[in-house]
Amino acid sequence: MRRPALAFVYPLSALAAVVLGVVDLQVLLSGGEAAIHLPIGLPTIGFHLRQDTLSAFFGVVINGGVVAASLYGMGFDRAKELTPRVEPLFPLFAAAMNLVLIADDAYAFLFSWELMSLASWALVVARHTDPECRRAAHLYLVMAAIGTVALLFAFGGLAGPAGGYAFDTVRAHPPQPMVAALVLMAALVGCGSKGGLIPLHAWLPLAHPAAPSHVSALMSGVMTKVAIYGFVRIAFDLLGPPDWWWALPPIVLGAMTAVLGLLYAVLDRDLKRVLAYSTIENVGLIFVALGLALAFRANAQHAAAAVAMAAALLHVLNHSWFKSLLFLGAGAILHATGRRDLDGLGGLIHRMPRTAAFFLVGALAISALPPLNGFVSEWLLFQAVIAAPALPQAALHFASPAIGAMLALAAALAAACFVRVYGTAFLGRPRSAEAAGAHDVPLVQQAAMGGLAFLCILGGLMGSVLATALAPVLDKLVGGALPGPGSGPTPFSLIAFDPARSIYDAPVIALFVAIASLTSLIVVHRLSARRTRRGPAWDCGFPDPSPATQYTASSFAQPLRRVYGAAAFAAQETVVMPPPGDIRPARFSVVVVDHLWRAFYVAPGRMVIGLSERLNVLQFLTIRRYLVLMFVTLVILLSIAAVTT
Amino acid sequence: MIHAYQLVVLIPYAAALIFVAVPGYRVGAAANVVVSAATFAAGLWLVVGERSVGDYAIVDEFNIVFIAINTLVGFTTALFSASYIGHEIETGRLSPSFVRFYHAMFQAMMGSMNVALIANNIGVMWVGLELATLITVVMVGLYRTPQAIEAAWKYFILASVGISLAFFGTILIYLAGQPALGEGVPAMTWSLLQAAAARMDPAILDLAFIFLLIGYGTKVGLAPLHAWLPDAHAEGPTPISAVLSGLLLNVALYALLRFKMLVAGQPAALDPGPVMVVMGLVSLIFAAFMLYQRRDIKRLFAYSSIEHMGLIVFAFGMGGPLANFAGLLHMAMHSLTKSGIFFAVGHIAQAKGTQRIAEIRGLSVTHPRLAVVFALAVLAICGLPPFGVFTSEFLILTTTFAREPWLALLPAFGLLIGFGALLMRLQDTMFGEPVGPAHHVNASSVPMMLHLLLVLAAGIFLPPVLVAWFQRAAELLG
Amino acid sequence: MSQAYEISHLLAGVMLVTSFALLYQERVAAVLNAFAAQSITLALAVAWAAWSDNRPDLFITALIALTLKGIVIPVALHRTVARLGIHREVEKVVGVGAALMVGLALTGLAQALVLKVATGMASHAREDLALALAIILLGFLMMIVRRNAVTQVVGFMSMENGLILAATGARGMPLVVEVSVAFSVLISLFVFAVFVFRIRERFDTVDLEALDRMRGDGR
Amino acid sequence: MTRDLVVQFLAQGAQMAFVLLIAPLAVGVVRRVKARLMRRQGPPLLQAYLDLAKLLRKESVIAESASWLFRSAPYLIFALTWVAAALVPSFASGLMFNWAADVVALVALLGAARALLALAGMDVGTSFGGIGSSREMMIATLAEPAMMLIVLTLAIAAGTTRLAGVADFFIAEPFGVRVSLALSLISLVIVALAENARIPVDNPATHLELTMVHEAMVVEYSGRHLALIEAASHLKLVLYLSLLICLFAPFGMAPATAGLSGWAIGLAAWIAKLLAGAVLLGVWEVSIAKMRVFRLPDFVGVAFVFGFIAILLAFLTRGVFA
Repeated sequence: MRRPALAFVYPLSALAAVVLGVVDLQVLLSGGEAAIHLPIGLPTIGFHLRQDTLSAFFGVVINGGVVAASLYGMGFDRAKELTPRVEPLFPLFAAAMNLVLIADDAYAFLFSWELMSLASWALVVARHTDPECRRAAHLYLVMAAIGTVALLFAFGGLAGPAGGYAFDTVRAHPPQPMVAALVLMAALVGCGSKGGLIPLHAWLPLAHPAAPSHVSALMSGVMTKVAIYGFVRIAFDLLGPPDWWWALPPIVLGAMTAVLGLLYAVLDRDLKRVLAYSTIENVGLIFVALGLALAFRANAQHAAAAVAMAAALLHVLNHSWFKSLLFLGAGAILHATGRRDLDGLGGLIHRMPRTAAFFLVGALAISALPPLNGFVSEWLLFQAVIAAPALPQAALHFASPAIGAMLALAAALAAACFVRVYGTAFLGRPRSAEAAGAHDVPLVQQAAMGGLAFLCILGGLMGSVLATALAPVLDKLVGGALPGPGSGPTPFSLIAFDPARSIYDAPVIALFVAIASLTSLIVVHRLSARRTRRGPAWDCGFPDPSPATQYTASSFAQPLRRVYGAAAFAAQETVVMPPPGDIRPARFSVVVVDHLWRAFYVAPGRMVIGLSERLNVLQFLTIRRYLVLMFVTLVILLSIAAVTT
Repeated sequence: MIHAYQLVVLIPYAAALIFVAVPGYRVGAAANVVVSAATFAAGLWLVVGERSVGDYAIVDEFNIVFIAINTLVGFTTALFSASYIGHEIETGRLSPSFVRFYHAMFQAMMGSMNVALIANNIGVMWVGLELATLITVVMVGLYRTPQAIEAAWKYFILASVGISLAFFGTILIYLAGQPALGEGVPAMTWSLLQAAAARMDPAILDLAFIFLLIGYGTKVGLAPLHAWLPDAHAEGPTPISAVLSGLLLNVALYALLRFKMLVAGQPAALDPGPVMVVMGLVSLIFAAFMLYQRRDIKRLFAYSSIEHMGLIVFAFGMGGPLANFAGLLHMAMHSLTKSGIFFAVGHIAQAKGTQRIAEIRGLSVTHPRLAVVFALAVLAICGLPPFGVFTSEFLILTTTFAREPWLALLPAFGLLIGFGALLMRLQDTMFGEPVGPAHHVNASSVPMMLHLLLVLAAGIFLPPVLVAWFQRAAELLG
Repeated sequence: MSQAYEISHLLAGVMLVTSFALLYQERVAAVLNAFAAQSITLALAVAWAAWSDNRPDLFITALIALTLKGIVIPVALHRTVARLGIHREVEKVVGVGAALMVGLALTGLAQALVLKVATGMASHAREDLALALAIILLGFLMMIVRRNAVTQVVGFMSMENGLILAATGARGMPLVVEVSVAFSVLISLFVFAVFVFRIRERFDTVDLEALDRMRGDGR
Repeated sequence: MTRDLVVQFLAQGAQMAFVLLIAPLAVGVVRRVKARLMRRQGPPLLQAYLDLAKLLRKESVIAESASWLFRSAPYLIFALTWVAAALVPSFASGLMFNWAADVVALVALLGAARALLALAGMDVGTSFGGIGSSREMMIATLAEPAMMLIVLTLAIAAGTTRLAGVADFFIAEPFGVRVSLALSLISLVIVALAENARIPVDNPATHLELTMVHEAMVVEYSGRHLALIEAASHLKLVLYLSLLICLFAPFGMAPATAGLSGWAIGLAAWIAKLLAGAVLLGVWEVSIAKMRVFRLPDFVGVAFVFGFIAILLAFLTRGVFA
């Protein structure tokens, strides 16, 4: 019994998202503002909603993701999937995200923020029979609550004792430095926990994969952007002129998150969890960019601040595109093979050609390789880091090389991670029967992925056009702007400071690569014999090379684990050899210790349960002992009264 | 000319006398609902009507908030108890003889609570509150199971000690008021006492407030004095748990706040704020930790009541117009949501035949409609939007952070710990493969839905009339 | 007139002494006798206050105190102890010496608290209040330092005696009589419950087949 | 104006042609030097050209499980490397193409080529491809941070990341011995060795499963595809050599505005320096043995450490600190 009434949910939400996206785009390009004041919400203050360029930009990002996810949702086979528990919540989740963007007072912001968490929790727990999903959902909503409490403190600090919650009253009188510092830390915890900053990240790789694929695409690709919007709104808009040291926590935490996120991703064998970890990495990169923008703005270096902020915003846009694409791809694989573990896939490129092609575009884009869109924001980020040594403060000054090195390491690890994912999932020979029997997903789901892939390519080539489109937002946030398209040799060259200093001309590079490969193709075909023959691959002469001889995901990660695992996760490999003459096979085992999970999640959890066990004794006391409690309280209060004059 | 406040008291007491004579359960239940509806109507008339201060009765901005909540929740509880007790009799857990005086006691309890709220005389208020308490002691023992009797016995002893301490506090207030207001009734009248607060002796006021805090604090269920509350909720019939959590705790809090106003009137006396803040925080954090070990679903929500009363006392302890307003709002939201939860829990216990959380699984599969209402109510009590509890917790935490940034960490910590436990239990009961029996229950969803809708409405839109009324009450609190 | 205060002050002092006597006793019967003495002294104090302030209604309270708590309840408890075979000596949580020390501390605390009252109350009223407060605290202490049920009921009743003393000290306070009647009903409920549920040993269990096992929220 | 544009275009075309033509020669010189130092006759200098010609004529055998990626990768890898090589100023700085990308984009282009090669290696579905790809990506994670530090040092010194800009700066700057640049030179040499899979990191001549990295990925290629892959790796070697020349030994390189004569001198100087570099590489490869794979972090770590010290020194000397 599938209620037909819900069948229209995905098309309608796709349509609504398109309309909203267009409105946002129009507001972004025209730089206009629209504000409404509704009488609902907090009694004296009401519910303020405002659409300015910043929320318009994020609106475009979010509604783009919602369109793709809805398109993908339409492809679901409504008989099999869990439609009654997912479909009513999907539009609520998308609406809550849009509401967060246009909220213009603390109550409206947190109201829609928490609604967003609630809706996504319900979606994560849709597959409630799986205990893993339930545990992930529980950790997710508890972490979301911690984030909300942190944001409550942030807005409490901004609003002051008088309770001026509307954003324009907050902008009218920014808090004193001490309170501003507390507010920034609270905002970092609140938005960082939703985005997945270390050490508040552990819920993300559990919750995102547990949700249905198009929902995890929304959560990873889009919800983390709402978290970043929250931080940008508080740090750049509401808090007033920044101090230089505000930049340190986002930069340090962001860089660590980027590197550690990828180390987790490289060592993980579950496809969707790898994508969730790489979301953490990209959020880390964005926070580094935001930190640099804060530092440059504090030192009034507006050009550099504009470059850093452009890097952050463009990476928000690019990440929402290629991460949604990759998650939809993962959903397609899950749909086709029913398996999520990389070691069980392989050879899907032959069986799912179109999904493989789109996934390849996504994988190359996320590894920040030219000419795709991931490289545009990565290039801007590197330019910002290269400009960092010009900062006067010693801490930032000496941090810039370390940050530069960590970002480069993150870029290389991302490439390694996604070569591993694509190699084990799509290339080589199928490692399981399900992988061998896979078939491609329905057309509309391919269209969703295709659209996103096209956007990734377009974003890569038209990087400079997107950068100039950001001008109104950049001017509002950091007061600077990127040099316009006219100043470069060609209209599409992306320039950081000025053409002589640094330039990246995506279309010209792409054009030359295309010309070069075409000429080589023609020349080679003219000169060479065009005969090709299919033959068995050389596998050291084994009679029937079974798929098991291929490199699996964990074996691909072995060198990286050996180099980085020892430091980050105290990884040890132990090989147990049987005594000589014993025919039992040798045992190879790897122990990877996740320090962060143990320190920040297992330890507090055990402490709370331990304390509650000790306190539980108070439930089983005798009545006399309860009277003793009452008596002691009475005597304590009486002695306090007696002592104080 | 009959005044509204007289009606609010006379209707329940008269009904109580009549119900003693009514043997049948069916007729009693229906009559109970009608009488409660009448009391609710009288309550509304009181709220709308003009304020008045008589010798023995007072109607001001502050206490009509409580009367409105009491009469409303009383009415919905009567509705719920009609179907609940009916089902209990059918399944044989309650024999008609046990339930003989149930409705009489129900109305007597409602009447005494209204007396306590209306009384302008601190002695009459004490009598009203203690009468209501003793009636609930008897109702907790209704099931006559060993645990129920043990719970009632514990409740009886702790309440008696609380009663005597509160009475001593009342005597002290009389002694403090005597030099300014002369002997006899005037020295026990709220309005006069409040006016003469500045002329009272600070030392006696401090001593009195301590005894009153311990005496009435036991009824509010603050941490060291809470021992009776979990067992009374768990072993008593669910309508009584709803009444306990929804109403009786509030009436005791009303008494405490009246005396706080009185003591606050005398600047030389010890400021009651910090004491209430400390006891509120202790209750909040202690109850939050205790939630993790609970195996019985009603005991779980009893501890959640202690947690929320702790938060409310914390809010009133902080003082100031915004915090007081938030405290009043939270109290209203808590009593509506918690009684709604107990209605749902009652039906769940009947549907699954047990109150042990371990044996309640997969409600969303077996009873979808009941499960959704229960889940929404629990998410509301956890302080998630779009419900009213989120609004009040939002106000409490932001104002506390604005005034004392480091202090705000403690209530937030307590709420988060509590949230973790409640969510864990909610997921245990709602999801997973269904376990054990799944009897059909003709759940009377009207009370549950009504409460949920009211809380939802408060979360989204607080009518200005209500806001102005709460703000005037908040000013009175100082 | 001061002579009238002297006597009421004397009677209150005697009651305080009986409170200490309650803590001192080793055997349950002796505890009951001490309590009977306290109740009778209370009756005298209330009667004296009624006579000296010519408040006739207080005579009812005095009468109740004398008959119910002075005679009926102690005798009933004596018979319960005998019939139910409750063992003779008092089970102590805290030794007699320690209990008396704490009692003294509490009395000191009561004095300190009440003496801080500067204005408003006449000096003699302050002393009466201090004594009443001490008796209440000692009654409460009696409830928590002795294990067996009968002594705890006695503790509660002696606390209630302190209350009535304080109430009579508050000149012209209405409701005193009604409250003393309510309290006596409460106490008889206590004693009645001890009879019906045959609480022999622990105050905590309603002794129906040793209820301890069936705690509600079992471990 | 158009005549100047045509000349620019021709110069850029010439530069790309020269780079392509001289690459096999450089590799031939390296092999020849190694052989002679090992007292062997060694292959003729033009052997690399002959190999490429032979491979073009031979039949291309493709594994059964290989997909379109395997067949299209060589063309893309060759094109990416060729464009990257065109970006590096060889005989003249400031050629037309140099306005298209800076050194960060250059590194990324090489990264793209590497990723495609690794994917092609995995596509075949044998353990060789897996060994090669996983080790190649691991080496890349070691080399990229060091490369970033070199770029950062140059940016601090020259104030730009465009290679032509850096070259112009070093041509104009009186060639003082600056310790920070010396350290980044050593660092760049080590990174070049790692990237081109030369001796200490990987043995280009070996086919032993356990040790080969680059060869393992291309073990399945044959015929014209192998020719393209070989050409790409030769190009990459020339790219790194001319990068070293342009950054650290730019004397003789013609400035942007120089006429034909300037370019001729530049070309001669560039070829001479290139061959000298090849000889030095040959000598280096004979004098050191290949390291075990998991000793590489320490070896490439040296490049990272030198890079970091270079930056710290750059801060001091440039007084950016003030």
